[in-house]
Amino acid sequence: MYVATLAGTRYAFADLRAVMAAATPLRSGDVLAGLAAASQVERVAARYVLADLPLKAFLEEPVVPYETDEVTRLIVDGHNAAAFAPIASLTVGGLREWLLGDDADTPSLAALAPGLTPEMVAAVCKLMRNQDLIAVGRKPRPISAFRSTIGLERRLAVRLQPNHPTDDPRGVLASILDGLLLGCGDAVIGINPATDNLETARRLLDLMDGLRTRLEIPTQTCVLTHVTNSLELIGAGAPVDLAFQSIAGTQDANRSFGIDLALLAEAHAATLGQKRWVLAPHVMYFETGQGSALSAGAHHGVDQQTLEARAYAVARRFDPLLVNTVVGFIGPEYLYDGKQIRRAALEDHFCGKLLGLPMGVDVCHTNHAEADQDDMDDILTLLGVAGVAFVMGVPGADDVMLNYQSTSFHDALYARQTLNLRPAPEFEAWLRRMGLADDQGRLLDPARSGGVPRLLAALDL
Amino acid sequence: MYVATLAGTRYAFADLRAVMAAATPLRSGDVLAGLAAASQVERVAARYVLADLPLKAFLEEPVVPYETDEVTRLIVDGHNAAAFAPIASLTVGGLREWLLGDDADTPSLAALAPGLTPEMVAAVCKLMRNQDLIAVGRKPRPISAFRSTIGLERRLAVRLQPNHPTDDPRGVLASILDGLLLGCGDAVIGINPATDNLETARRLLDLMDGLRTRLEIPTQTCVLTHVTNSLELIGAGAPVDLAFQSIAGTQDANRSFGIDLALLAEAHAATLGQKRWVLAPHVMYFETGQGSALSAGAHHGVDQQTLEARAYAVARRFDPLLVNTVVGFIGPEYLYDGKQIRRAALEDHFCGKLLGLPMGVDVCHTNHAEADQDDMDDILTLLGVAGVAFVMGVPGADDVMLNYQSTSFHDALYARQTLNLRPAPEFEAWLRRMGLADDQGRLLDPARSGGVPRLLAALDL
Amino acid sequence: MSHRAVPSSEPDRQSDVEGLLGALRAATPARVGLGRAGAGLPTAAMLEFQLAHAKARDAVWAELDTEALRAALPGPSLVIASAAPDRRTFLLDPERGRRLDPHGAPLPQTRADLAILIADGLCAAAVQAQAPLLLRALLPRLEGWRMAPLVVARQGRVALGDAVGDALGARAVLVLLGERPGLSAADSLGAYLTWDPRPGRRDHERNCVSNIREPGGLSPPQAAEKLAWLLHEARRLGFTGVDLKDRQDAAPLMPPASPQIAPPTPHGGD
Amino acid sequence: MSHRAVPSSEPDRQSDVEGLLGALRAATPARVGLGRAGAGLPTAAMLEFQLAHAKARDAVWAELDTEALRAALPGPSLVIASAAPDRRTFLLDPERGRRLDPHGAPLPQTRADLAILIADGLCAAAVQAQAPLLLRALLPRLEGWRMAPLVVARQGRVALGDAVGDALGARAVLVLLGERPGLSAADSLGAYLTWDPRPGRRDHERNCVSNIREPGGLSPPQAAEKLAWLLHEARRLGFTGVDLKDRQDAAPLMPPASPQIAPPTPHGGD
Ligand code: B12
Ligand code: B12
Repeated sequence: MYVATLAGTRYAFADLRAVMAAATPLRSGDVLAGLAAASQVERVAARYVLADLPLKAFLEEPVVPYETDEVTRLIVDGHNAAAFAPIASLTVGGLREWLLGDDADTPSLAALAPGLTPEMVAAVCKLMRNQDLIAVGRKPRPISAFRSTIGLERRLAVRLQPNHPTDDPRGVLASILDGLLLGCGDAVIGINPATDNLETARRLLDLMDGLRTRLEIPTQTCVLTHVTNSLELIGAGAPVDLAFQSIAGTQDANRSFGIDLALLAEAHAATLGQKRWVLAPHVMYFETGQGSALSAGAHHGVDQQTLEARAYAVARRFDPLLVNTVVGFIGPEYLYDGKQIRRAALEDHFCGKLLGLPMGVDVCHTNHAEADQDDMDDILTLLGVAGVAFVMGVPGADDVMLNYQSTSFHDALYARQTLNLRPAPEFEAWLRRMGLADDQGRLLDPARSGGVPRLLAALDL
Repeated sequence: MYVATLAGTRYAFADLRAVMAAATPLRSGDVLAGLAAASQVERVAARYVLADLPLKAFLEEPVVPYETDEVTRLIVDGHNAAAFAPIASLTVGGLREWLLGDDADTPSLAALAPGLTPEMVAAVCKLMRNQDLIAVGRKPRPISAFRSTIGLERRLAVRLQPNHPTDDPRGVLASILDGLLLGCGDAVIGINPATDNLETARRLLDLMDGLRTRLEIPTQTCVLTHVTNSLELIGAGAPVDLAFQSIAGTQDANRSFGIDLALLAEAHAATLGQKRWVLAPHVMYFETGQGSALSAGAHHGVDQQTLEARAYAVARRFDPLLVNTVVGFIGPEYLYDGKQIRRAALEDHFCGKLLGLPMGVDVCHTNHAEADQDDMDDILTLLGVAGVAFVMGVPGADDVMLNYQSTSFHDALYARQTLNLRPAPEFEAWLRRMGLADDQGRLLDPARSGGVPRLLAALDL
Repeated sequence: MSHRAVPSSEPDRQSDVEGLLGALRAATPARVGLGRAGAGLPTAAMLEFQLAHAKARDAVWAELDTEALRAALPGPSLVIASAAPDRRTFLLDPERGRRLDPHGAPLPQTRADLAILIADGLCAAAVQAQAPLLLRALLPRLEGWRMAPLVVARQGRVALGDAVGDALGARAVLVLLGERPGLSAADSLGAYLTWDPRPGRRDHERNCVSNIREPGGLSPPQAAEKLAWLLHEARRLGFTGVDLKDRQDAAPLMPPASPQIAPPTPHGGD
Repeated sequence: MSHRAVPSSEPDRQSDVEGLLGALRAATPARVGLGRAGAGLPTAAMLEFQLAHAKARDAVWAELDTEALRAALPGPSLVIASAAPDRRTFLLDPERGRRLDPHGAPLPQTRADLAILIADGLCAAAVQAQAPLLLRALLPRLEGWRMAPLVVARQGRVALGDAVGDALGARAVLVLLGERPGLSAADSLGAYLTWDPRPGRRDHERNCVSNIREPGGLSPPQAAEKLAWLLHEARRLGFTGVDLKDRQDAAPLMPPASPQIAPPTPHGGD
């Protein structure tokens, strides 16, 4: 039982889960789950409780039972006490102040990451204002690499997302070329296949691998199909750079995705076995997003932001190249409007970065949410300031297969130009070689610069 | 009559005012005035009309009658046809593209400003996404100066706002010192007096001037009292650096503020006559904010964003040092929530900058609006990216006299650190001299650096 | 735009490039080749997007015309409702769209092989347009299957099929419902297949065929073919879900590194 | 915070500084001297702010207890309502708060010198707390003024006084109402004085005395003094507004450049 008394009124919270949930900024998913604070004053009361809570409490009281949840076991058993030692005496409120202070810099945060559990990070996140999430979120710089390097300072990479409603290769190719001409694709060229068909996935992999090798693009490609499909495809000798999987923060939620840690480990090993990387063996691509556990009825009374942070514990176990929170993807039942999506985007980025992950954000919304492109512009800009590792690039921001709006190639260009961010270094050099960008990394008008003819020539088009 | 047909449905707008109002992103003030589009599709239809409208139309059809409104006369008679010439053949949609393009750079936009009317700027603003408002808003760099220089690139100045509910000099002084220690006050040290009492205003002016001269702070001070009071104070020999006034976009709205252009001209001349400036004769400080005309029942069927832009025409007539849109100040009846305040902040900054003004924004909200500090953090960050000239600094963001929340000294520090922005150059040098900042302009811990003792010593405290 | 501010690029090269890319562009509804104004979208492209967004939002809120739908269906049907009384509740509390209206009449026991639930989901227009076409193509391929009466539901989610299939006593349930509307496809149908339906089934225990629409997506006949394949496989294996892999296609692998000569996918493109 | 992460500064200097600034800080309710964590607020200060914000928001929505208020007033009163039926309408459509409830009983003609309207404005608690105190101090100073009955209004704005004064046939109207609640002052009263009130009056035709509260603001007796001065001036001049300047105070000018020895303002501070 946790209690705070504010101005004479007593606020009691049954357990740590209740404190965490009540301390969270208002969002529809927690209301739906019956976990949200009943009033704003109660929310602040929960934050008072949280602020005074020693970080150690999270090691003692897991929010999901150790016995029945393998994600909890991963978190508890994997906790690095030595890394935790420097902050072991702090409260959550104290950790907030330490993170904001000058002692918390890129190297010290990298050293700290293994000592932080997702719950600690989620807790301190709830005490952070948006400006804190930005100020602290930009300090850690987890770096990963495959054929390009992700997460470097003053860089912003882009996943090129050339989805097509029937997986038509020509249609996919059109989108890929469009993205390349606009300087996108350095994080990954990654297709969500419309169908679950294995042959189709194979064809798309071959298409992308052919294009990549022929144009010598320093990037990686991926078909975002279920991890069991990727295993089959690897078995069949398809060119699988990265294994993709959606993951969540509880064992049950992962089961509803048809996965568990053992399966992920198997996929990880199989993809490593491909030895297709050039720079470093980061072969996993994970996607997450607040609300997926509740959506699967597998949230165990834990608020969605905390569960999201737990998904990152799953991710970091497998040294991913990319972790992408698809933040407004599901709909208004979890994040109601632009404000809630924006907050969640900053939270997820912050938590992932603190936990040591190369964090990207799919800045997006659906047509049943109360959000629009102005919201997306704002979120993208804020994340750019916060040092997000990568974002999505979808032609014209309109995903014609997944039916939602993400960021476009243009948006990425806006963010790079406005915030003075550059593509991944290997990719930037390639853009220059292809005549698509000048020596300052500025994108050229491809029609004028000869970039398009060069690109098409290389493709025999 | 303006018409657009979208997917078979015909949308008609009675006049230019109606097109402008319907094209505006949703906001409560336009709904209140009965001017907002009835549906989002109708809103987009109005934007189609606007996009194809030649800019010249705004010279031919004033939104408020020329005969009865001196602000319209100021706009029409003051229009510079030569400056307008380069864009004279464009539509509003074409102007948008031109502004986004590379030809629109800092010098060309400075040259263009006198050729733009507020209505043109308001119209193109309505076609701009938030990212456009940021990308274009950061290009113009109108610069003004008095004892410090406002509006330079990579600088962010702060108005130090040390208000007190009874104008107690010790209380005001406490807030001023707090702000100086946190590096604020380079735009102006400006007090809103609680009362309208002339003696009190005089005392506050003397207090600030004494402090400024004793500490040799390269800044200017102001009591934000009615312009008629400032005239009396000047007459009585009080140290009036700047004349302040709230202004609006129609003659009637200004009348409800107790002013007209002649009165402003009188105040301008009288304040210039003081010859108190060191760098340049910019002696006016204006405040504005969407909704004030409607609030005074003086909006003439024009939407609030267009009227706000018209207020800038009033401002630029008098070469102001500072123009500050107090964007969420009045309440939810004009800007309902964080989203509407954010949009308005970006709009006002964009319009003011394009019209050639040194634009600051009071990023703020009241307790009856649906907004919180997270919204303020986001707006501040976005405006910082957009190159806002100055923001407010209120102790702890809580104005204890005006009863609203603005940005704090801390917020300004956050923005400067995160976005790598520095104070006004003269003030930055002073901070260094006082031991409050180091050579890189980084604020020092004043207790450790000796800055506080030095400050207090200079004050004989 | 009648007056463009941005000068267009040199006409010769430009037209070359346009020609080369044109063919590819025709192969996708995606918003490719939009040009740019600075880093931003040209005004026309931006307005098109905004219009599409306004319409897609309206599509979410449109109500299902159950009588028109039933009239178009190739067979008799029952109408039911979920536990979500209205659209707003449906959107904010998905769980209610997964349960039967507690006040509704009970469904008949059928011991059928297959029940088919047709629900509005997130887009009534999609169901209205695609479901009859799909069923006309599908039912003939299910010769020998004992079919429950078609069920039409308002405010229904995928998992409502579990309750419906269970109540009807069917061995499998196929749910056809409107996918959330996108900007370019505000009429796209999703089909979800669940073996042995009963409340509590998880999504990994289903199979899905998505993006069913004509034109621009998987055409209803193509979708019917795929669904028939999955249904027969499910009956053979006795389960659906991640372990039932879609291997419907036996076409040869595409030669790698030759993207330009990629054949159309088995189910077409356009 | 029980465990602070940020080491505090060297104790000796720190205490010096604290001592020096302490006196100044005591003179203002403003949030000065908060310290910092990086560029951010320390956690405790941030939470205090959030709590104050939550409470101020609640204060906006609190309803006026008209009976309790009337019982505390120094005189008989009438209760009326504006044309805003509820708080939400009042907040989103201020014009309604400026008009009389069209269904209300008509107000009596009085030919009084002064009518006083007491309305909730944006903060019912402020009116409840300060208005009785203010009136007790003010009325004795208005000897010889013919007073209309006090009027208490729900959902009232400043300009409602124009309609009330006009209906009562009063030569002037004084409106006392709750200023919008701030974080540190959620009980602050505003007083607005209008000569010759009638619908259509503009704000530049009024005078205002603000921030009336005890403690922390202008105390009700001080405010009463100022209002009495303004009222007498208004009667003498025959108008209110920007041309009626507040010169109530005849204290000598403060010597410039000596901020530390500034005397308290005439109306006090604390
Ligand atoms: C929203 C969505 C999700 C959400 C679902 C949560 C939710 N509450 O809606 C999340 C993000 C959790 C999700 C996850 C996955 N999804 Co999904 N999803 C969609 C999407 C974009 C919209 C679905 C929709 O509108 N449904 C209609 C509404 C009314 O249904 P609902 O009852 O509200 O929601 C249910 C369905 O959406 C269903 N569902 C969602 N995805 C999937 C995937 C499969 C294989 C199944 C059986 C069911 C299913 O789960 C929801 C809860 O019961 C579609 C794309 C499209 N154009 O339809 C892809 C889509 C259906 N998903 C797809 C895939 C591959 C997945 C994953 C397997 C990805 C992965 N590798 O892990 C996972 C796991 C799904 C699972 N087994 O639980 C594919 C299916 C391909 C295929 N033909 O099999 C699609 C078509 C997109 C794609 N091509 O990549 N998804
Ligand atoms: C909101 C506000 C405004 C808004 C009013 C619009 C609106 N719809 O609310 C705007 C931004 C337009 C405004 C403008 C000005 N204001 Co003002 N305003 C306030 C504020 C912050 C809150 C008022 C409040 O809560 N009212 C209660 C609600 C319920 O009333 P309402 O009917 O909804 O709104 C009316 C009043 O607010 C009134 N009003 C607002 N300001 C003023 C100023 C004067 C002198 C008068 C007579 C009336 C008045 O106008 C509104 C519409 O009728 C107060 C500070 C405070 N602590 O109260 C300062 C305050 C009242 N304003 C002040 C001043 C000086 C001004 C200006 C004269 C500034 C200038 N130099 O131009 C202008 C002009 C006012 C005018 N003559 O029209 C001073 C008054 C000092 C004094 N004792 O005379 C105050 C106390 C703040 C300050 N110390 O600077 N203001």
